[in-house]
Amino acid sequence: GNTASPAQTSPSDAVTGGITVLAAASLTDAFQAIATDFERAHPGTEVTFSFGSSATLATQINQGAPADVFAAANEPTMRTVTDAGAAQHPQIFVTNTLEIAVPRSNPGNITGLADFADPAKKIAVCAPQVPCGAAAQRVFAHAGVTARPDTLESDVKALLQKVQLDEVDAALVYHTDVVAAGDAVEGITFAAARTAVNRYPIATLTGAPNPGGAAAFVDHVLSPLGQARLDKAGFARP
Amino acid sequence: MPTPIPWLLALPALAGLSFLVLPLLGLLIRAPWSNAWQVITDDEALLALRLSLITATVAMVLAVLLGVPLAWLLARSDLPAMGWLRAVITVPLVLPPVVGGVALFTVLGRSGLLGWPLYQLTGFAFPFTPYAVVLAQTFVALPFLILSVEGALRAADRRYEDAAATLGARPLTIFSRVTLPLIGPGVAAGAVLAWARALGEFGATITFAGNFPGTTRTMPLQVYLALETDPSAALMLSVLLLAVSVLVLVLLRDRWVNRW
Amino acid sequence: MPTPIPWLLALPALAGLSFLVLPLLGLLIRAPWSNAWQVITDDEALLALRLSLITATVAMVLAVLLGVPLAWLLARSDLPAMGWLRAVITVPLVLPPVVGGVALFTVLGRSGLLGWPLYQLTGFAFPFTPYAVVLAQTFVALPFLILSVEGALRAADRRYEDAAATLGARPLTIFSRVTLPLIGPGVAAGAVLAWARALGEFGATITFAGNFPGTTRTMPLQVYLALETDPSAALMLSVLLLAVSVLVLVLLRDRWVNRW
Amino acid sequence: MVTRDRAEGGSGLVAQLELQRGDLRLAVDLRVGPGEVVALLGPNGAGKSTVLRTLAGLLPLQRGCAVLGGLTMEDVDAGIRLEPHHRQVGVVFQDYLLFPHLSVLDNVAFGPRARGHPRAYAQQLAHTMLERVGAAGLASAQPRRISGGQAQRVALARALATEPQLLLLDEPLAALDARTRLTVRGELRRHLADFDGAAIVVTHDPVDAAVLADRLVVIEAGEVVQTGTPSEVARRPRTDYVARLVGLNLLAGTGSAHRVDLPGGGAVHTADSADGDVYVAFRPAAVSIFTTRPDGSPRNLWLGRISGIESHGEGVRVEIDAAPQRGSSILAEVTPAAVAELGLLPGAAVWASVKASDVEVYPR
Amino acid sequence: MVTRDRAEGGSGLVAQLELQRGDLRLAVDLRVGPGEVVALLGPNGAGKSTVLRTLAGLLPLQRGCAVLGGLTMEDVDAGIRLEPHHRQVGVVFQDYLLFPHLSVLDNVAFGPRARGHPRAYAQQLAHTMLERVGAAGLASAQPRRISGGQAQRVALARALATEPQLLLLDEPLAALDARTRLTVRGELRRHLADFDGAAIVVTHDPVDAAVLADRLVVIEAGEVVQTGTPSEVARRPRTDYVARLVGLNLLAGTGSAHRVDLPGGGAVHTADSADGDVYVAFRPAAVSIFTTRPDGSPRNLWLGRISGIESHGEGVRVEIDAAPQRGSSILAEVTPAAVAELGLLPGAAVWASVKASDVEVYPR
Ligand SMILES: Nc1ncnc2c1ncn2[C@@H]1O[C@H](COP(=O)(O)OP(=O)(O)OP(=O)(O)O)[C@@H](O)[C@H]1O
Ligand SMILES: Nc1ncnc2c1ncn2[C@@H]1O[C@H](COP(=O)(O)OP(=O)(O)OP(=O)(O)O)[C@@H](O)[C@H]1O
Ligand SMILES: [Mg+2]
Ligand SMILES: [Mg+2]
Repeated sequence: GNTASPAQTSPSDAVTGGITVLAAASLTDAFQAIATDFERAHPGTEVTFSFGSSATLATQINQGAPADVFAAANEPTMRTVTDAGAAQHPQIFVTNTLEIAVPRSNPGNITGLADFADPAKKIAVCAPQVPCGAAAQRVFAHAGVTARPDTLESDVKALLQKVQLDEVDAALVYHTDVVAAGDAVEGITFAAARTAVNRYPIATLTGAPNPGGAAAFVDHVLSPLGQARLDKAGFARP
Repeated sequence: MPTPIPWLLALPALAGLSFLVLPLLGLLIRAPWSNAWQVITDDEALLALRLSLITATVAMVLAVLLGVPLAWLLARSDLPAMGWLRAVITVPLVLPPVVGGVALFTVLGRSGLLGWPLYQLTGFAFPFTPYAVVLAQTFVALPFLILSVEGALRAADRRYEDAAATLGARPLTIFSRVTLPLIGPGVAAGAVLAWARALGEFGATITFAGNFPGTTRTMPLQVYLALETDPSAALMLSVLLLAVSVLVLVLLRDRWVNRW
Repeated sequence: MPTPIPWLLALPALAGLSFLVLPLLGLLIRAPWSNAWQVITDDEALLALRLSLITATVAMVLAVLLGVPLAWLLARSDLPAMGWLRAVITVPLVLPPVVGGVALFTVLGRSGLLGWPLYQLTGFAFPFTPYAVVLAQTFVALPFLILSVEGALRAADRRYEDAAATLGARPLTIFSRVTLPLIGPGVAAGAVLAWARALGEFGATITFAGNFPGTTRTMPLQVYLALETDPSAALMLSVLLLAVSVLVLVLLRDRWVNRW
Repeated sequence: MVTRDRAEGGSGLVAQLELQRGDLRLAVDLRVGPGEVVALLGPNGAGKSTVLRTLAGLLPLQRGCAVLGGLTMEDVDAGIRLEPHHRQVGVVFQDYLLFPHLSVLDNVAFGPRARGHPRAYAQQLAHTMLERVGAAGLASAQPRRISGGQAQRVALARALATEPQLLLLDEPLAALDARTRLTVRGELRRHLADFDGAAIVVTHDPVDAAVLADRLVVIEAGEVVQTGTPSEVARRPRTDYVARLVGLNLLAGTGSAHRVDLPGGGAVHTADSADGDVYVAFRPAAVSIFTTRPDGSPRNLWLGRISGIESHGEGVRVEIDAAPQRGSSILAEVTPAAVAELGLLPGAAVWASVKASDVEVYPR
Repeated sequence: MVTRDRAEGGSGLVAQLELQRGDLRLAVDLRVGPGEVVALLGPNGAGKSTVLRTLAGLLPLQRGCAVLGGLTMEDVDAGIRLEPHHRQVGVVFQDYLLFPHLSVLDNVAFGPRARGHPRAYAQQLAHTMLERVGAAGLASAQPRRISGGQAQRVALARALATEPQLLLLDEPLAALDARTRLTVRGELRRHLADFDGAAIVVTHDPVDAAVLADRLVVIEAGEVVQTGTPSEVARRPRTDYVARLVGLNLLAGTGSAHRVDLPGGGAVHTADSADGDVYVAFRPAAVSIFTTRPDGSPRNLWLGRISGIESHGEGVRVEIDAAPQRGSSILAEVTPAAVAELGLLPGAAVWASVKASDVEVYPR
C-alpha cells in the first residue's frame, strides 16, 4: 500500500463522539500524543485506546470487538483481519528498522551484527514466528551471519528488558525501542537493516460504531501533524 | 507451648522464605523512588488500581458463591466420575491465560455458545466490558478456591454434620450453619488465593476484556503498558500493587485470626 | 450415607461447573482436529511438552521441600511479625508474572544480588537455562503450596503432636511421622496446585529464562508463539497440554484417594 | 410381628435392624414403648453405637425396618427411608460433638432453631435446658474451653432441647464425676419420666442402667443375648458377660431334680428343683472360703486354687480357679478381715462352699 | 520442702505446680513415691487434666518445679525446663488420641521407635503390650475402625510401651465395659505393682481409685482439698464432693464432748468425744426412717421432708431435706421393701434417726 489517501480533511463539525482505537503496544506513547492533538482539532470527540499485542487485538476484532480503528505492528496480522472482512483498505503509516541494542556501557563490546555469531556472548533476538524475528532472519541472511542466540523472545519489549537489566550483551530490536528506552540502552545501527523494513498498517474497521470518526482519526495519523508525533518516537515515514 | 524449631525444618523454611522475599526486596531497590509519587498518583494508575480492586473483589465473591458449593459437591458425592471432574476443574490452572481468554470467547463472546443468543436478544455482549474482566478473573481464580475448600471439607470431621442432622437440621442448614463455619479458615484461605490470583490476572483479561482505560484496564495491564513506554515506572506500579495487596491481606488476616 | 443434595447448593455448583467446563468444551470444538496429528506430533511441540513436564515436576518437588517447612513455621510460630510475613508470601500471587521475572533477575540474574558473585566466580548464570525455568515456576508456585499446607496444618489436631511428644518423639520426628502424615491430603492438594501452576507458567518464565527451543521453551511459550502465527494450531497445542495434565492429575488423584 | 404393630398404629419404637459393618454383623430387634427407657448393654465392639446410628438415620439399614410412634422411619422392603433431620430422634453422642464454632448456649439452641423456632425462643429454651443439667453458668463459654465432663452435660442439654420422640444416649454419664453424675442421673431420670417418648441409653455401668432403665437389652457381637427388667437380668444372667456385669457367678448344666450336672464333671446342688438345660447363678458373697475341708450343712463344696485377689468396695474379691469344675472359675466375696485371718494368697488351695438355698436355677 | 528432697536426691515425683489457665488457678503440691500409685480425683473442671499436662511437659509451669527420679524436669526459678520428649513420662489421654494414619500395632510401637529402638524390636514389644491389655487381635486394625473401648485399651498399651518412670492416666478405664474393665483394671494394677516408677491415675470412679491407688489426692478448683489412703478418705471425707463420692453424709460443726453443734442450729450426738471445729460423717445405710416419731435408743432424731428417692444398687436412696438443720439435706439408704411398707413419697415428712455410735467425728 501507499499513502494515496486524498487529504480531504473533513470539517470538524462532521466528526464527533467516541472513537475506539486498537493499536499495537509499541505505538502507545506516539498515539496518546496524537489523540490529544486530534481531540483538540475535533472538539467533542474522545479517543479511547486499547493497546496490546497485534495478534491479540486481531483476535478481538475477529471476535467482534466494538472498535473503529486498528493499527497493527505488521502487515500479516492486518491481513488476518482484512481476510476476515473486519477491516478495509489498510494503509501503511510508518515504518521501523532494526537496530542493535546493547546495555549502556556495552559490557559485551558489541560492534556490529557479526558479534551475533559469537557463542560466548549472550544474544537475544525475536522468535521467527513474530514479526521482529522474521525481520531478524532476513537481515542475518543478507549479512551472511549465522546468529547464535540464547533466547528467541516473543516480543521486542522482552528483548529490551533484558538489555536494560544487563542480562544479555546484545539484542536486535527496533529503532523506536532504542529511542523509547532513553539512556538505559545504546543503539548500534547496521547497514543490513535496510533489507527488513517493518511496515505498520492502519485501517478503519467494517463494524466501526463511528465510521466518520474512524476515518478522521486515520487521516489524522497520516497527516503531517500525526507523522511528526511518530517521528519523535523514532518511527520513519513510509 | 513455644516448640523448639528443629534445624532440619528451619533451614529449608528460611531458604524458601528468602527465595520469595529477596526478589521482592530486589524489586523495591530497583524501583525508581525518585519519581514514585508522580507514578502512583497518576490518574490512569489510580483508575487502574480502583478497577483492579473492584473487579478482583467481585471475582472473589463470585468464586466463593460458585466454588464453595462445587467443592462441597466434589468432596461429598461418591460418583465414580468425580476423579475426572476434579481433574477437569484443576485444568484452568494449567491453561495459558491467553488461551483461557480465547476459550471464554467461545462461550461468552458475541458469537459464542451462550453469548450469541444473549447478543441477539438484548444486544449486550460481555467482551470489552468490566463484566468481562470479572469473568476472566473468576475463570482463572475459581480452581484455586475450589481446591482449597475441597481440601478443607475432606479434612473436616463429618460427625459434626451427623450431630446437626439429628438435631433436625436439613442439609442446607447443616451446610450453612455447621459445615461452612467449621471450614471457615479453609474458605478464607481459598478466598485469599482467589483474590490474589484475580488481582494479578493478565492474559485472559487482555484477551477477553481488552485494555480500555477505566473499563477494562486493570493494574497488571497498566504495568504491561508501562513496560512498553517506561519500564521503571512499571516497577513502581508493581510496587504499588504489591503494597496495596499486602495491606489488604494483612487487614483481612487480622480479622480472620481474631475470629478463629 | 448418600446425602441428598439440596438445590440451593446444587444450582450454584452446576453453574460453577459449567463456567469452568464450557470454555474447555468450546476450546475442544474450536480446535482444528483435521490437522491435530500434525500439530501434536510436531517435534518442537513434543520437545516443549517434555520440558514442561520435567520442569513443572522439579518445581513442584522444590516447592514441597521449601514450602512445607515454611508453612509449618508460619502455622506453628507465634511471632507477631507472622501476619506480615504471611501477607508477603501471598504477594507473588499478585505480582504480574512478567514483573516476577524482573524481580528474579534482581536477585539471580547475571548482575543480580546473588547472581553476580556466582557469575564472577563460576561464569555460570541462571537466565536462559532450564534451571531458570524451574526457578521461575517455583517462584510462582510456592505460595500456592504454602497457603494450602498452612491451612491444613491449622486445621490439624495438635493434640496428636502432644501425644507423640510424650511418647518420646523429638520435634523433627513428630513432624515427619505424625504431622506430615496427618496433613497428607493438604500437602497433596498443595502439590497439585503448585504443579498445575508451574505447568501453566508463562510470564515469569519468558522473562527470566527466555525462550529457546529445547532448553527453555515450555508449552505455554510454544502456545503463545503459535498464537502469533497460527491461532488454531495454538488451540490444538493447548488441548494437548490440557489432555496431558488431566491425565496426570487423574492418575495422581487415584493414587492419593486410595492412600487416604 | 413388626408388621402387626405397625398395622395397629402402635406407638413407641419398633425396630428390626440388620446390617453388616466391617466385621460386625448386626441383627437386633428392639421395641421400646412410649415412656419406656431401655438400657443397651454389651461389651466393647458389640454394636451398641451402631444400633443408635441406624435409629438416628445416620447409617442405612440393609434389611428390616424402624417405626417410631406409628411413623415408619425406615423400611428396606418398602423402600422407605426418612433422613435424620426428618426423624424425631435426639442423640447424645459418645464424643460430645459440640459445635466448636458456637457458644454453649448456641449449641443447645441449635436444635430448636433448626426445627424452625425463632431465635429468642430457642435461646430461652436453651437456657432452661442448661439449667436443668446444671450447666447454666457455661452458657457463653466456647466448647473447647470447657472440661470433658462439662461438655457431656451440654451435649445432653442439646439433645433434650429438640424434644425428641426417641432419645438415644451413647454413654451419657461416662465422663461425669461422681457428684455431678448423681445429680445429672437424677435429672435425666426425672426428664425421662416426664417424657412421652422412648429412650435408649447405652451404658457400661450396671448402676446407671438399673437407675435409669425400665428394661435392659444386652447385645453381644451384634445380637441380643438377654432382655428383661434390671432385677430379672441381675438375678438371672444368661451369658458370662452379663453375669460379670451384675456380679454373679454363672454356670450352665443339665438339671435333674435338685442337682445340676456340669459338663466338665462337677455338680451343683440347688434348693429349687429343675430339669433339662439350666443355668445356675449365685452371688460371690454367698461363697464361703475355707482353708481346710469343713464339715457342715452347705451342700456345695468344691476344692480350687486362688488365682486373684482384689479389693472391691468394702469387701475383697477372690477368684478361685478349677471350681466347681476344671476350666471354670468362680468369684467369692469376703471381708478384708477374713483374708488376713485365713492368710489367703494367690496360688493357695482353698475350699469354697455355697448353700443350696443361695443358688438360683432357671432354664436355659 | 521440695528443695530438701531434691538435695537428698529423692526419687519418685516431687512437684509443686502453679499456673493460671483460663478461669482456673492451679496450685497443687504432689509427691508420688517410686512404685506408688496416686489417684487424682475431683469434680469436672477441677484441673485434673491440667495437672497431667504440666507433668508431661505439654503446659509450662508459671511457678514451681517438678522433679522426677531425682532429675529436675522443670524449675521456673532455675530456668530449667525439659521438653516432653526428654521426660520419662507416659500418658494415656482422655480422648485416646491414637494416630489415625498408623495401625494399632504401629501406634503402640511408636514410642519404642521414637526412643530409638529398631523396628523389629519395637513391634515385638508392641505385640507384648497389646496382649497384656487383651487387644492383640486388633494389631493390624486401623484406629478409626475400632470401638471406643478398644481404642482406650490400645492407648493404654501405647503408653506402657515406653516404659516410663512416671505414668499418667487420664480416666483410663472410663470407656471400658464392665467385664473388660475388671480384666484391664486387674492387669493395670499388676503392671503398676511391677512398676518401679510413680503413677497418677485421674478417675471419677471411687472403685477404680480404691482398687488402683495407694493414695488419693482430691482437688477442687485447682487446689488439693484432701489426701490419704482410700480407706482414710472413705471414712473421713473433708468436703462435700468427697463425701458424695464415697457415699457418706457430711456435716461441719463445733464439738464439745459428745455433742457437735451445727451452725444452722441443730446438733449431732456422737459416741466419741471431740472438741473444737470438727466434721461428722455417717453412712446413709446408718440412717433409719420413720413416718411417726419413734421412741428408742438412737440419740439423733431429726424431722425432715423427702426430696428425692432413687434406687441404688439393691437398695433405695432417700434424700431428706431440712435435716438435721435448715438448708442441709442428708441421704438415707433403705430397702425397697421399707419404701413400699412405709409408703415413702417425695414431699412426705419423715423422722430420720442415726445411732451415735454410727457417727464418725474428726477434727476439721
Ligand atoms: N466406620 C466403620 N467401618 C467399619 N466397621 C466399623 C466402623 N465403625 C464400627 N465398625 C465395626 O463395628 C463394631 C462395633 O462398633 P460400635 O462402635 O457400634 O461398638 P460399641 O458397642 O459402641 O463399642 P464401645 O462400647 O466400645 O463404644 C466395631 O468393632 C467395628 O468392627
Ligand atoms: N485451652 C484452655 N484455655 C483456657 N482454659 C482452659 C483450657 N483448657 C482448660 N481450661 C480451664 O481449665 C479448667 C480445668 O480443665 P481440666 O481439663 O484440667 O479439668 P478436669 O479436672 O480434667 O475436668 P474433667 O473431669 O471434666 O476432665 C477448665 O474448667 C477451664 O476453665
Ligand atoms: Mg460405642
Ligand atoms: Mg479432664
